[in-house]
Amino acid sequence: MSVQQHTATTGNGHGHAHDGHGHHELPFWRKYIFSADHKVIGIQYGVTALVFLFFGFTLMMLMRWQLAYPGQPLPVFGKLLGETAMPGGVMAPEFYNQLGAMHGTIMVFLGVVPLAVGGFGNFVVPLQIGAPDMAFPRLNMASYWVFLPGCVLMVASFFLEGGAAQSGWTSYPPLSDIAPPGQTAWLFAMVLIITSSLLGSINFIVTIVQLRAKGLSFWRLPFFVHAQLVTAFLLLLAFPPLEAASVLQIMDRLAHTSFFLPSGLVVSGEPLKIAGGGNPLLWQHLFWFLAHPEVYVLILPAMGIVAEVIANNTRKPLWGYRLLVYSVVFLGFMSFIVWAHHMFMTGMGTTMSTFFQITTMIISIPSVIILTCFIMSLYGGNIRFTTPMLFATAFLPMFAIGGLTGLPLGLTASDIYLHDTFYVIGHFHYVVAPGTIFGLFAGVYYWYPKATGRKLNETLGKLHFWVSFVAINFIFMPMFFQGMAGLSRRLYDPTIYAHGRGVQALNVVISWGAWTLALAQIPFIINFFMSLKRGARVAENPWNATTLEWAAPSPPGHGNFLTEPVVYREPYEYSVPGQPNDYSPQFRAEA
Amino acid sequence: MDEKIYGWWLPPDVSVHGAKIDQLMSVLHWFMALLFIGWGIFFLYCLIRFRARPGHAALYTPVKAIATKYIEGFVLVVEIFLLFGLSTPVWLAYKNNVPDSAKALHVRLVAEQFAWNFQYPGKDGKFGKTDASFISADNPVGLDPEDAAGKDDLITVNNLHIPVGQPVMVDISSKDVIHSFNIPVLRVKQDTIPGQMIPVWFEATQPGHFELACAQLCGLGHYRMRGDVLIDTPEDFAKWQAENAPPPQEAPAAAAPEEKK
Amino acid sequence: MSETAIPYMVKPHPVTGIPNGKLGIWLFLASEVMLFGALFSSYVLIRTGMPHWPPEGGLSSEVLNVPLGTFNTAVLITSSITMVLAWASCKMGSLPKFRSWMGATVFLALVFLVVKYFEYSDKFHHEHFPSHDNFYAVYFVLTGLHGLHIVGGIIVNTYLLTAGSKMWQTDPEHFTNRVENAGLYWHFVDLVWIFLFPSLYLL
Amino acid sequence: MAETTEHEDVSKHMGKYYVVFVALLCLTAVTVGVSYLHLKRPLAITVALIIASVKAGLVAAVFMHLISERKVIYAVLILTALFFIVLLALPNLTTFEHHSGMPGT
Repeated sequence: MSVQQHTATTGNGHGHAHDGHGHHELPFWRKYIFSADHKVIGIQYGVTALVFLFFGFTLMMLMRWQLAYPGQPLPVFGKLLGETAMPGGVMAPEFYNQLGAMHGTIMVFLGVVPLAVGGFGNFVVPLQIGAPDMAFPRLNMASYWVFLPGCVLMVASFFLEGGAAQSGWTSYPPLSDIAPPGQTAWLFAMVLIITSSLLGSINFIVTIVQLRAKGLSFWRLPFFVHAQLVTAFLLLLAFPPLEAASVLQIMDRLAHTSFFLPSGLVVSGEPLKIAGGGNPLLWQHLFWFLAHPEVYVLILPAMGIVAEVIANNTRKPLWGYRLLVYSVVFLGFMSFIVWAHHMFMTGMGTTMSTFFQITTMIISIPSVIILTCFIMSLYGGNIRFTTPMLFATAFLPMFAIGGLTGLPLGLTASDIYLHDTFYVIGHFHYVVAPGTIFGLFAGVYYWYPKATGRKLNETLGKLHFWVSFVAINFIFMPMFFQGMAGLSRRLYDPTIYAHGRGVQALNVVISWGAWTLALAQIPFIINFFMSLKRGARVAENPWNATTLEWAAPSPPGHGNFLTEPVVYREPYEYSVPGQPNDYSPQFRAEA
Repeated sequence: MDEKIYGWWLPPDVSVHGAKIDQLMSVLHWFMALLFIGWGIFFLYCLIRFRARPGHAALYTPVKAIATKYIEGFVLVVEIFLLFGLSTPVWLAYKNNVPDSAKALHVRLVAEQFAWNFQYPGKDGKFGKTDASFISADNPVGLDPEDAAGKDDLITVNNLHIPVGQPVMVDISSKDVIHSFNIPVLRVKQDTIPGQMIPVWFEATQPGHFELACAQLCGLGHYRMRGDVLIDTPEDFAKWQAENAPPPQEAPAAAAPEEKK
Repeated sequence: MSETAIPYMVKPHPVTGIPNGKLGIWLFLASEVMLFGALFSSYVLIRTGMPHWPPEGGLSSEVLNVPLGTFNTAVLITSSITMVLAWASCKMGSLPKFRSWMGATVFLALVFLVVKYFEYSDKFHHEHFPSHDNFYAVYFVLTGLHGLHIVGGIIVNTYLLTAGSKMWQTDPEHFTNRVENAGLYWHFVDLVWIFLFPSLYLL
Repeated sequence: MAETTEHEDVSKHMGKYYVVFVALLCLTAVTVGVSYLHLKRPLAITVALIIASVKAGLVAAVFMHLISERKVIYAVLILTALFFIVLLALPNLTTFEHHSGMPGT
């Protein structure tokens, strides 16, 4: 629990120089299943997360049928899901709410964060800082093996009586306190996932602080590492309050305490037999204390990836590298004191709402600076439009839309109208779907050669990108109009309302956009598996990049580097005048 | 209900305070569009002008971009203006300049899964005492049968009648979970928090038949937690109140002082 | 075994001046601060929202057993100093002394749990379960979670006392670091109790 | 802890550890004693928290060696302390204003 079990070294324990590759072959289960190697764990996290991203996406596609064609039976699949969930092939409202809650939870906690932090963080960070592994390899393994049962429990909760959690991914009490047992499973799964994240974040911080290669000072770190460091601090300090809140909600549900339940509740005509005296808003404070920094946990690693890909494909140093670093640090810091803008409509007093409104506006400034730095990095470049670069480029306008539409939501007066409408859905999906997930796809295409020694197919990659890019905008852009029309979120049947009927045509557009987006993932899946065997073989540095991970073999063996890497210069020395190549890697001694 | 008034943008505004919110929304969206289009043009220019091609090379030295500082400065100034010039004053005015309580129509709302229960004070202008222990199928707000002030109280379900031109103050609460009281055309939204009574106010400017929606997930019936908002002329409203007033009864006990948070 | 050699597992990093484990344990304690911080925050929020604390009237010190709580505070403080002495014995190169002090620490931790058991069973005997009211809910959650931390400490310390102490023969410095880290955790558990005791029992 | 001459170092500190131990026991007695005076709530809370903070400070500074720790650990703890204060203050301030400052209640 407290003392890390880190008998990492062979008997003598003090070794600095690593002695190349393993002398003894480990048995299969130690090498690929219960492995302590950061690369294997990174890939385990990455693949698990990709599976959950597609699973969470599938849940959403089911919901989109109900939204586009409310009350009509879903062809083929409707029958398969059983009579409780879809009586006569028509979705039940309870099932719709389960899908909604689980879509949010799975995408955020089982998809994006594990891919961005567990996957890319684990695989890339030690390589980029020239470390042989993470600081605590066994702790790293433990982190994954705590995470996975959490995921299994989360998904298995669909089979409980009453189904999975159905109180939204935010699980606001009292609704969640009185919900069916699926909610308890949700809470226990969250405790496991949070614990796993905490173990991971400790590992990341120690690794980045202690294990950097010789010459790799903080101002020589790739931007991705800076982003991961800030992310790790967010996870470390913001997650425990949600763990505490989960414990309190578990107590409310199992021990019948009243932390979130006030006195005098009457549920379906029956007075609730509880002591009362609690406060439902307490949960919201603790939840959003995590969940707002969580937004930056999602976006910062993606920004890091985009920075790497942009520098590599514009063949010039990142514009304003230090400014970028200051911005992410400031962003991380501020993200702790803006959370209550999610609670403007709970009857907050004017002083506190004004305070949170001001901090919310302040936090938009570093985002503007980051975007400016990225776009100025394009200026004067020699831009290669490889597949990772296409995804990274698309990240910029998508993130811009997501950021701009945050303005009306962060301002209290306009939030009165837009709060909890589809405008909110559009806003944060622009940040996390075509924003973060595109950034993560850029990472998959960019580092796949490092992980497998083979490149992904560019034609399939470009097909994947273009169809996804067009489809995803057909999904999220109409949501702003639905939100402006006043349509509430989380409605099983929006056509109940006159203003919902006014924008129902858009729901059909959105749903078809979603299904097209699903089709667009087929080339990616084919590409991902086919390239394992058939992709073009690559050497250490297929992208002519400058950062340390490209000094290791592709794929890197145990211990990562053949010789201990030494760093000689800044991370993005591209197109240095007077050099024969347009890239001067950090690890090359000659200028 | 007139369906044609609902399109792909803001529905009509029939409230006194809503115009300022709409103005803020319009300024905001023009600003956002301007910024995005200007930024997008520069973005596309960069992508085309600096694409890789034979004979083209990247610039190592960073460009001195004074313009970006001006643009960032401009964004900052506009944000400060939006914050302190538009949003905060509108919010503070709405939250603090509550209309004179004596002139307003007072209504209480007790939300439940999945209905809106309104309590009108009736002729005496006093709400009858309520308590959770009295709640039953035909007493949805838990009106104390012993309380004289409650004898003339009018209870409606999913039906909010209000007059034009008179401020309405609704004290909202919930008996089970969190709901959110949302009338798009009146630009009103307020979460109903169980255990708390939170006041909201609005004043309608024209009569009509509109909708009340629940904006916060409250369970499987969240989607159908719909109410009708009927804005009447003052005369029609008075008539409605008179017609629906409960029949007078003997009032046995004196009214206990009202409990307020 | 062919696990990779990680630098600074035992020797301190030349710049930060500490080995990996020590930074790791402090980061872990930082997250623990936020965990208990959230619980304390909830306690304040719930308590200030209630007209009376405890809700049934009276004083916390009349509801909870102050002598037992005081005794337990003294037990934990004593276990902290025995932990320090266990670590100091390692530093001074004496495994037998380490064994006795660490044994004392584990013993005192068990005493704490036994006293806690009597307190709990007394409450349960009077039908004062967490569901009784929010006073008991807060009391049981905060002390329960703290108790779980004590259990965790007992497991770690027992490991260091028994199987873990084999490392003394091969790598005494590494072993001493582990004892130090376990000690940091143990003092933190003591420190949490130092705040829990007055806020639950006395105020 | 310096690597060299560590034996002397530790034995020199032993006296300090015992002094702190006794001080902690005394402060525990004081805080329990004060609680029997039944001071007014705000005063009682202030006194109890001050004593608890002094005790916690002693444990952290001497037993956990925070008094002579490395910069990187100070940095982590300052950051944590800051967010700890935020976590304690903002939800309670918001709730307090919510209950006291609403117009019309």
